Amino acid sequence: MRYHPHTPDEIRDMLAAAGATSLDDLFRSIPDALKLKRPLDVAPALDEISLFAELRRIAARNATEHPPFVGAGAYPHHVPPVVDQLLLRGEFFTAYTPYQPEVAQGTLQALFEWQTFVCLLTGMDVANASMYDGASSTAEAALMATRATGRSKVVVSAAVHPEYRRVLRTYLAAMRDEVVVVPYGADGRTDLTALEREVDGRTAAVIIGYPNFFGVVDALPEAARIAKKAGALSIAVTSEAVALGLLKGPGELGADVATGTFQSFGNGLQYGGPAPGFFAARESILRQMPGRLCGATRDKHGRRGFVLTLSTREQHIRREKATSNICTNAGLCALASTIHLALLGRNGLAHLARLNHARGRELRAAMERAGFGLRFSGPTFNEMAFEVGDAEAVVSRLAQRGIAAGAPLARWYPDDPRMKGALLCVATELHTPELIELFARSVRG
Amino acid sequence: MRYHPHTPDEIRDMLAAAGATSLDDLFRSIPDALKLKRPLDVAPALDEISLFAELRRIAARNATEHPPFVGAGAYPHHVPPVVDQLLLRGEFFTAYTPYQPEVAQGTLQALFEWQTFVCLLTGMDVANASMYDGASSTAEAALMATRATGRSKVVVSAAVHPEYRRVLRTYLAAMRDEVVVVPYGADGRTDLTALEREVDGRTAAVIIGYPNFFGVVDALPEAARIAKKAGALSIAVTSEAVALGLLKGPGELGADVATGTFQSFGNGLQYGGPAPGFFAARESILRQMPGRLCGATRDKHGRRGFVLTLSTREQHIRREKATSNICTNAGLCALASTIHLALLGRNGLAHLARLNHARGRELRAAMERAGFGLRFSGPTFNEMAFEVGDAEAVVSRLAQRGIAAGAPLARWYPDDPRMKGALLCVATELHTPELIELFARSVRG
Amino acid sequence: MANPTGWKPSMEKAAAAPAEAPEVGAGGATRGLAYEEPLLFERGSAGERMGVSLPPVQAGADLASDLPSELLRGPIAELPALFELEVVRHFTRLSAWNYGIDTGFYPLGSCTMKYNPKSSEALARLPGFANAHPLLPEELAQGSLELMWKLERALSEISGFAATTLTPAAGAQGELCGVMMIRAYHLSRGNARRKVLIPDTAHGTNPATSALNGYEVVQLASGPDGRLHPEAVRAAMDEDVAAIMITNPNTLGIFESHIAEIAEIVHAKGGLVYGDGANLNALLGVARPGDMGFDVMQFNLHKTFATPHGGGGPGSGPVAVTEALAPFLPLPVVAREGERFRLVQSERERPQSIGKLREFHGNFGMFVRAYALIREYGPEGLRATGQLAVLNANYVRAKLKDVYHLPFETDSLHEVVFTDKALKPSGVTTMDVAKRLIDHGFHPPTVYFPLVVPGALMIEPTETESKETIDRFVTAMRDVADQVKTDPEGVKAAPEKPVRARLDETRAARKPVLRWRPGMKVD
Amino acid sequence: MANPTGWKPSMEKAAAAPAEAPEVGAGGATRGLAYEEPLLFERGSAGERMGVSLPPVQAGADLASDLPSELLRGPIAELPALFELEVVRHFTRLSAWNYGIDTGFYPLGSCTMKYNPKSSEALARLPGFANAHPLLPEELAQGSLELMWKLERALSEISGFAATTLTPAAGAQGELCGVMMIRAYHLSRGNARRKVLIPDTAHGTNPATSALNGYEVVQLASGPDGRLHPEAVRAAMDEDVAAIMITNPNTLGIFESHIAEIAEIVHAKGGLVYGDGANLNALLGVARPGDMGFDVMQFNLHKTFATPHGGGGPGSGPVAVTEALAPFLPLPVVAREGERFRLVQSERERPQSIGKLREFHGNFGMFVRAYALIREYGPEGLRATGQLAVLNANYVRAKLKDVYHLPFETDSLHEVVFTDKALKPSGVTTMDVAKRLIDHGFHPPTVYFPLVVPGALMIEPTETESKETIDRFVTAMRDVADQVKTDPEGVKAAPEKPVRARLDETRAARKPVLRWRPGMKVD
Ligand SMILES: Cc1ncc(COP(=O)(O)O)c(C=O)c1O
Ligand SMILES: Cc1ncc(COP(=O)(O)O)c(C=O)c1O
Repeated sequence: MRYHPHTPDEIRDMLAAAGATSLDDLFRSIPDALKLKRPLDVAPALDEISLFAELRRIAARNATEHPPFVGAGAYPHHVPPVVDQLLLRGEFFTAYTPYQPEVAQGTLQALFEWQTFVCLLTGMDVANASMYDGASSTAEAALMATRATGRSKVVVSAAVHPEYRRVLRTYLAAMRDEVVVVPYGADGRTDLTALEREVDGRTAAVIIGYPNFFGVVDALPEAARIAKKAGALSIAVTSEAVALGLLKGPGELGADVATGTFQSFGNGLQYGGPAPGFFAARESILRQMPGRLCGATRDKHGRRGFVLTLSTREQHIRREKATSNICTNAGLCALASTIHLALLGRNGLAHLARLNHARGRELRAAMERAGFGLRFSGPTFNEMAFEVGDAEAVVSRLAQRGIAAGAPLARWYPDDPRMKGALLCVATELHTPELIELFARSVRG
Repeated sequence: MRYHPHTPDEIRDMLAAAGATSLDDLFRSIPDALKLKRPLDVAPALDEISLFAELRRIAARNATEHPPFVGAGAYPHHVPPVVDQLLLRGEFFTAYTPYQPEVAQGTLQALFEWQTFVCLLTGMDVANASMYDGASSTAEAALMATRATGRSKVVVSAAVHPEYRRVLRTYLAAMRDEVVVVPYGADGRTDLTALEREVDGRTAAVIIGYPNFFGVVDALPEAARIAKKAGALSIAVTSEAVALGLLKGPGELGADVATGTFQSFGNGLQYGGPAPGFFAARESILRQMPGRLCGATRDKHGRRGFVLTLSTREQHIRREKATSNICTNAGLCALASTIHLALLGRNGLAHLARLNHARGRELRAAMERAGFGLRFSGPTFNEMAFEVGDAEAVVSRLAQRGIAAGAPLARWYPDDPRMKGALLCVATELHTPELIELFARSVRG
Repeated sequence: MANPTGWKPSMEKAAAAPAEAPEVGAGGATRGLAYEEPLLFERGSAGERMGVSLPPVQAGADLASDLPSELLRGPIAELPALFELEVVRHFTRLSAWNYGIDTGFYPLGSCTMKYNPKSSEALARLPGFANAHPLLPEELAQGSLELMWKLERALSEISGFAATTLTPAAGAQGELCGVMMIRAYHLSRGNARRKVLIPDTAHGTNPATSALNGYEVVQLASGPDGRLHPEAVRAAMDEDVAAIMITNPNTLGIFESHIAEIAEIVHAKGGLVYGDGANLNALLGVARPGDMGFDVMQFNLHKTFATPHGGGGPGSGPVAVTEALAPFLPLPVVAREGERFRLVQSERERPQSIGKLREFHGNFGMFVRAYALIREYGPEGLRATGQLAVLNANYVRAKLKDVYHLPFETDSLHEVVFTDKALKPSGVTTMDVAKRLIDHGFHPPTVYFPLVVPGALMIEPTETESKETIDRFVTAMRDVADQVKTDPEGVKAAPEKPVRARLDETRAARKPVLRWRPGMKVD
Repeated sequence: MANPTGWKPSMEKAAAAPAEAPEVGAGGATRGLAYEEPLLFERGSAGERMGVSLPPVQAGADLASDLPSELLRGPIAELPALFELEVVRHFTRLSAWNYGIDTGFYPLGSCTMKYNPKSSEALARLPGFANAHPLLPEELAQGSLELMWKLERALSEISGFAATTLTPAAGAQGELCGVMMIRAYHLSRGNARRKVLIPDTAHGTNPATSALNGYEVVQLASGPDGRLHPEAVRAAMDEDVAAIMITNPNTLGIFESHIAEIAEIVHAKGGLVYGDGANLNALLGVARPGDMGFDVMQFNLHKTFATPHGGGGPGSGPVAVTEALAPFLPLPVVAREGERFRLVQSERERPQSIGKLREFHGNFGMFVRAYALIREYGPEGLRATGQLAVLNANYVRAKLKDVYHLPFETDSLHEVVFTDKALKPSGVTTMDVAKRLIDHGFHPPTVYFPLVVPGALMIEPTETESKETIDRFVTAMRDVADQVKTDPEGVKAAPEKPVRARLDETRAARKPVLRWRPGMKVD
């Protein structure tokens, strides 16, 4: 066993030192009745060569030749190989939460850089060291809002990612907090009149997508104003963070909290996880924030260094009074994003965002040439819904060619007749103009 | 340009500091007539995404789905992923020859470990820090022998890898040294009577394969004895070093020099290179050896450390009187082998060698079941020649199925009628019994 | 380069100082070259520099035309402009300031810091896994689904439960999921109940999780043997108690041997028993929570099944349940139909489900690694894992109990907890011992947890550490204990070798500096 | 663990010493944790431990039966028995003792230590490239052949020659190949000739290569301007001279501006002009050896085209030639027939070929990386490479020439050579300066080469280094020069920061210990 160092002799010596007569004897504190009397019924051990053969077989059952034209919360982007080669450095890869800062300055400085990137892109004052994903981050933001405001009503736009809203409902269920959904208009943006109507003195938070689930750049400034007027917190949700290279940060537009995922930076699709959820907010909310925070300080020689700080908010100190129960977060994924963002930098991020926007426009043009119009009239970044007739049929037809066509919106909006033929598609730097043209034509069939 | 840091402003400032008016001005020492007046006629620049698309397209024109059944000097083996992940550590990967030992102890200790592995496997006293490959290492050994003995005749067995012999001829051509080839017998071993006849007082070296090109374990002890009797050096050549996990080291069998490649350890096939050539010899020949040597010493605090040593043999000091012109060697490939050998260790190497031998026997049994006998009667390790009728036809037929069937020996021995139907095939830990069975049946067709 | 990290260039002075070989610790720790490294934002140029190579943007892609100009932003001024090599050096140098499992022994109690196999990294990067979009049409994602289904089955068998969900992102979310299911279960029978019982040895996530579910936490005191006793439970148990959360073995590394009786007591009053599976490593192949009376349990896949979580994550916290709780499992659920697999996504098919916890299906990348490990180990390997983890802990215990105070004589399983009681006279604390271990070349154990043990030093070696390594660690622990006698100040001055000496945590909390800003100061 | 590395455990002593922040160099160098690490052979257990996972050997595979028992060996006793994590830690710790381009600035003159792109590593590992057997049937290896053919074409264009062979393993084998072709050329015209002319600035491989071909080496003195002058060549040139070997720019970083006239002189007497292309980086896209009168030239692909050669290799040394020499190219040669490619392997097709230099077709793994780089750069990128490499060298020169002695005022191209002449009074040598640079955080330049310059310090920054980095290096060089005045002993005591202080090279050579043996001693 290449992972088990113990030789029979060592086991004998160690047992003797421990005063045990056998390995089984070490478990004498377990009542015999509770012990397993048979080998586990799992598949027999595989050597490395057979293991690779078996997992290659399984992986080959996934079709991933072409970049998918579906985004809907997970975005196909190019990850420069340098990201992974740095990420795999054992000192980063096999360290855990930096409880001992003197031997974790690498992790800590990188987390401090992550927090800064999140703040700069979202236009917020503070950000934490990462969350599980965009959905749970958003749910935690809503919980935080109810704590901070002492109110229990959460108003969320129907144009916020439906799976995020499902998670929100799951998280809030126990607290008997009330979730109210406001509709979207023909432009795919949140219906502001409806929002205005719903937001009241009992409202803790207003949640809006930016860009929203339809890829539409929603009316964040207006929503934030409505929330502020009612003394509620406004929460902006972003799953395609590349958009923040072109669009102002939620903080600049009045939002109090920004949540979502940085999966688009340095983290592959991996069938949906892991990826780094982010959580950013205004300074005023700092002490209500969930999750870990990395802060700067000095060592005894006066040299700058970093530590985890303000942990009195956290479960390991505050227990049932903690701001959240989160412990392990998405550190390594956050590091991958940090490395990718460092490579992109000021110029690369702006370029990447412009490129994605341009590819979105090419997709739109190609689809229009193929006879498919937009489902919503609102402004979009790199993702948009098209009117394709029978969306599910299109998806199955393209699947036969190994292409992931898009997300049929009717799956999430079964009761909205407008969604019947709506197919949500994305185009990024991975979708060349040729590929986009080909795709549009195949949709026509 | 992600690899060029210079901004226009920096270029301006640096030019000013250097007292140049423009980038072109920096080249004023080049006569105008010698300058290139047009852009280079190479393909236009590609961004990383397009670059990957283009190289993927090219790589896809190679068929590498199945492990090849051809060895003949390059052996398909499993390289545990851990080897590559350690090899890629920048501190190893991007350091060069350890000219400054205080900042190269990592490289130096690893080289010292490599030299030790080579000595332990070959049974020799000393080994150098690596050579280009097995063929040039063997040629350098022959040159060394002529220097050491002051004789000019090199006797080589026809069962030594034919490409090695071609390289030997190329290297010796200039020195007007004489190369004499002695035949092999029906057992695939060197014809000892013929060898005895050829080796005389003018003979500098006797070169023999171990195992030889036919996969046959040749008569090394006898050949070494014949050489010694004539005062010549015996050189044993090994290209499938895994065999040394089961067969005694050439040094234990009387050879004076051992050369070949450790490609089988930690180095993939890569269409034939790079891979680490090795060069080992008896202590007495030390100062005649080509290539770099790493030795142990102490630092000023008495701590053990390592340095490059005995460099008075080398070209950068001795110039035209050097033992060789080699400078850059195969350091990184030697490190890969060192890591793989460390993982294998005493038990793993013995196991791997037994496994390869067993797979060879399975191949032989399967081929016999399919009606194909052995071309040679001599003992083999994991590679052997089969009598298949029209070898070239078999190769083309299996190529159509994307399988590399083996090496038709007639390509290298056109004048030996026995070779007409001989197909040289290998089986390693990568060739499962099922795959072997399938192969044998496809050969039958 | 400016001097943001606050070091004082002083080459002449120091060079003049007498050179001598640095001390070397029992773990081989010495000193060598390291590099000060500014923040990314303190680096780079003002110019066009860029560390990526991207396709050009087609000319005439005029943005204003279709995006509201008031929402557009230009390049973000505070972002650095770096080129690739600069970034490579930055992170290469930063990484050297870290200590990971690949660097050395990492006995961080309760965190099961075992070796993370490198093979798993190659496997998780197979294009079929790495590039699969979570919304791939099912016929194009059969590989992902097959792997998830098989992992679920394996985890159910290993834990002794009927079904498992892979969805939760980490142990704490697994707890959240489990308690939500408990709540849903009670609700389905008319009443969610009000309280959750939690022993004082429990990890902070247990009470925090209960609170998140609106439950009042009732803390139970462990007995003098470090175990939870039936009496304590009986006394606290009533019809208003939804569940008890038990970690077994508990955070003292002690097996809760009364678990069966405790489960009976709780079940008798209609309560459920939640198992915090963070310490499952101790039981692999030896005993199964599902056979002990637990109704639901979370795995910490990233610990027990060795998936990498550098810097604090990602984790993966699958939850296993009994038949009775299966209907409440979160979505999605992987269903098998012959050789085909599909994802059950909708409440219509699973009306009692607590719903969704993640935007997609869980941390699939971790599933690949955990499944690979289970396949390589097989039944014998899994059992050996539990046995050797427990052997290592007991060996450490035997070798140190004469110099460090052992608060509980009770048998240990996978980890052992000592305290600094014996050192108290010298004024040296657990924290000092931890820091001094760094100078010896070891990562410190978990300190000051569990809270019930004052000055706790919690040591979990895991099965992937050799006797030689543990012997060196033991030597270091004993050296430190000796030094406490001869030179307590030396111990309090530790660590001496890392790029940073002891850091001022109070200062960090007093004036929080949580992000870089132009001209950032730390004082 | 025993104490093979000779360090003295001394925790108490050192810990008691007053703690102070270590000096920090201009390159950010400070001190941090490092780890002593024994040799692999001094590690591991006596038992069955193994760091690999292999299929079992079918029972009943009775060896003796078909292998001569006198040739069989059992497990090799001196080999260590390690498990995977032990090996990972060993090499992770060893690597930390190294300095690479990824660590920092590496101005090792003549070695062109530029950034090795990480993308190239991913590309070289594409299964189609990595797993291709060199004897694959040609129809299964069209990808490899297409890439080789295209790289050959690109290299021929970049160097200005008619044809290129990719076969040679490194620069020195490229030289060997080139001189062999020269010899074959002369032989084909009846007489191999006896001598090769080589300027005194040449790299050692030039004379060594000539000798390997049986040529007598005639060394030519360079002029006071560091250039080879036509008169010197004219004086030495006769019908017995087979060739002249010229490095252009030469190892002083100076362009041999008389090259055209020199070529004429040599050609007039029937000789050929060999170009050592190790310094081609200076000329990329700006000038081409093929346009200057060279007949043959080797590339150092691993330098100019950034292929990794950690620890000393592998290299790749393609050779480009004029039409006249093309028939003599070594085998194999890649031939294109429409969209199909094939390998010409036999002398029957190329009767004048010098034959084979490698067992197979060259270092293909390096070809992939070099080709990728050429494709990413394109014409502009290649030209910028040459320009910026030269800009960086000239900037260093301008910033240091007032404190370090510049032996030649002549223009520099890609590298600049200083000497320690100005430091002589203090007794500080080039070697001391080099070692002191380590404490500042930089890899030393090439020292004591070229031999014509006493105490040479040869600095080649390459184009992948930024102005900030070079400015820090300049600061370090100037600091050292200052320290030489104030504290020469401090400079001679360097380096202080690495895991090892200055090593005793004489001891190593006097009593060579070149491998581990049980009980190995170093004294
Ligand atoms: C006993 C125990 N329970 C729960 C947890 C929480 O698990 P996670 O960090 O994966 O959320 C931990 C991890 O620290 C733990 O040690
Ligand atoms: C000028 C010069 N020529 C030739 C060589 C030899 O090249 P290689 O080391 O690749 O054999 C070198 C490399 O050090 C060199 O600098």
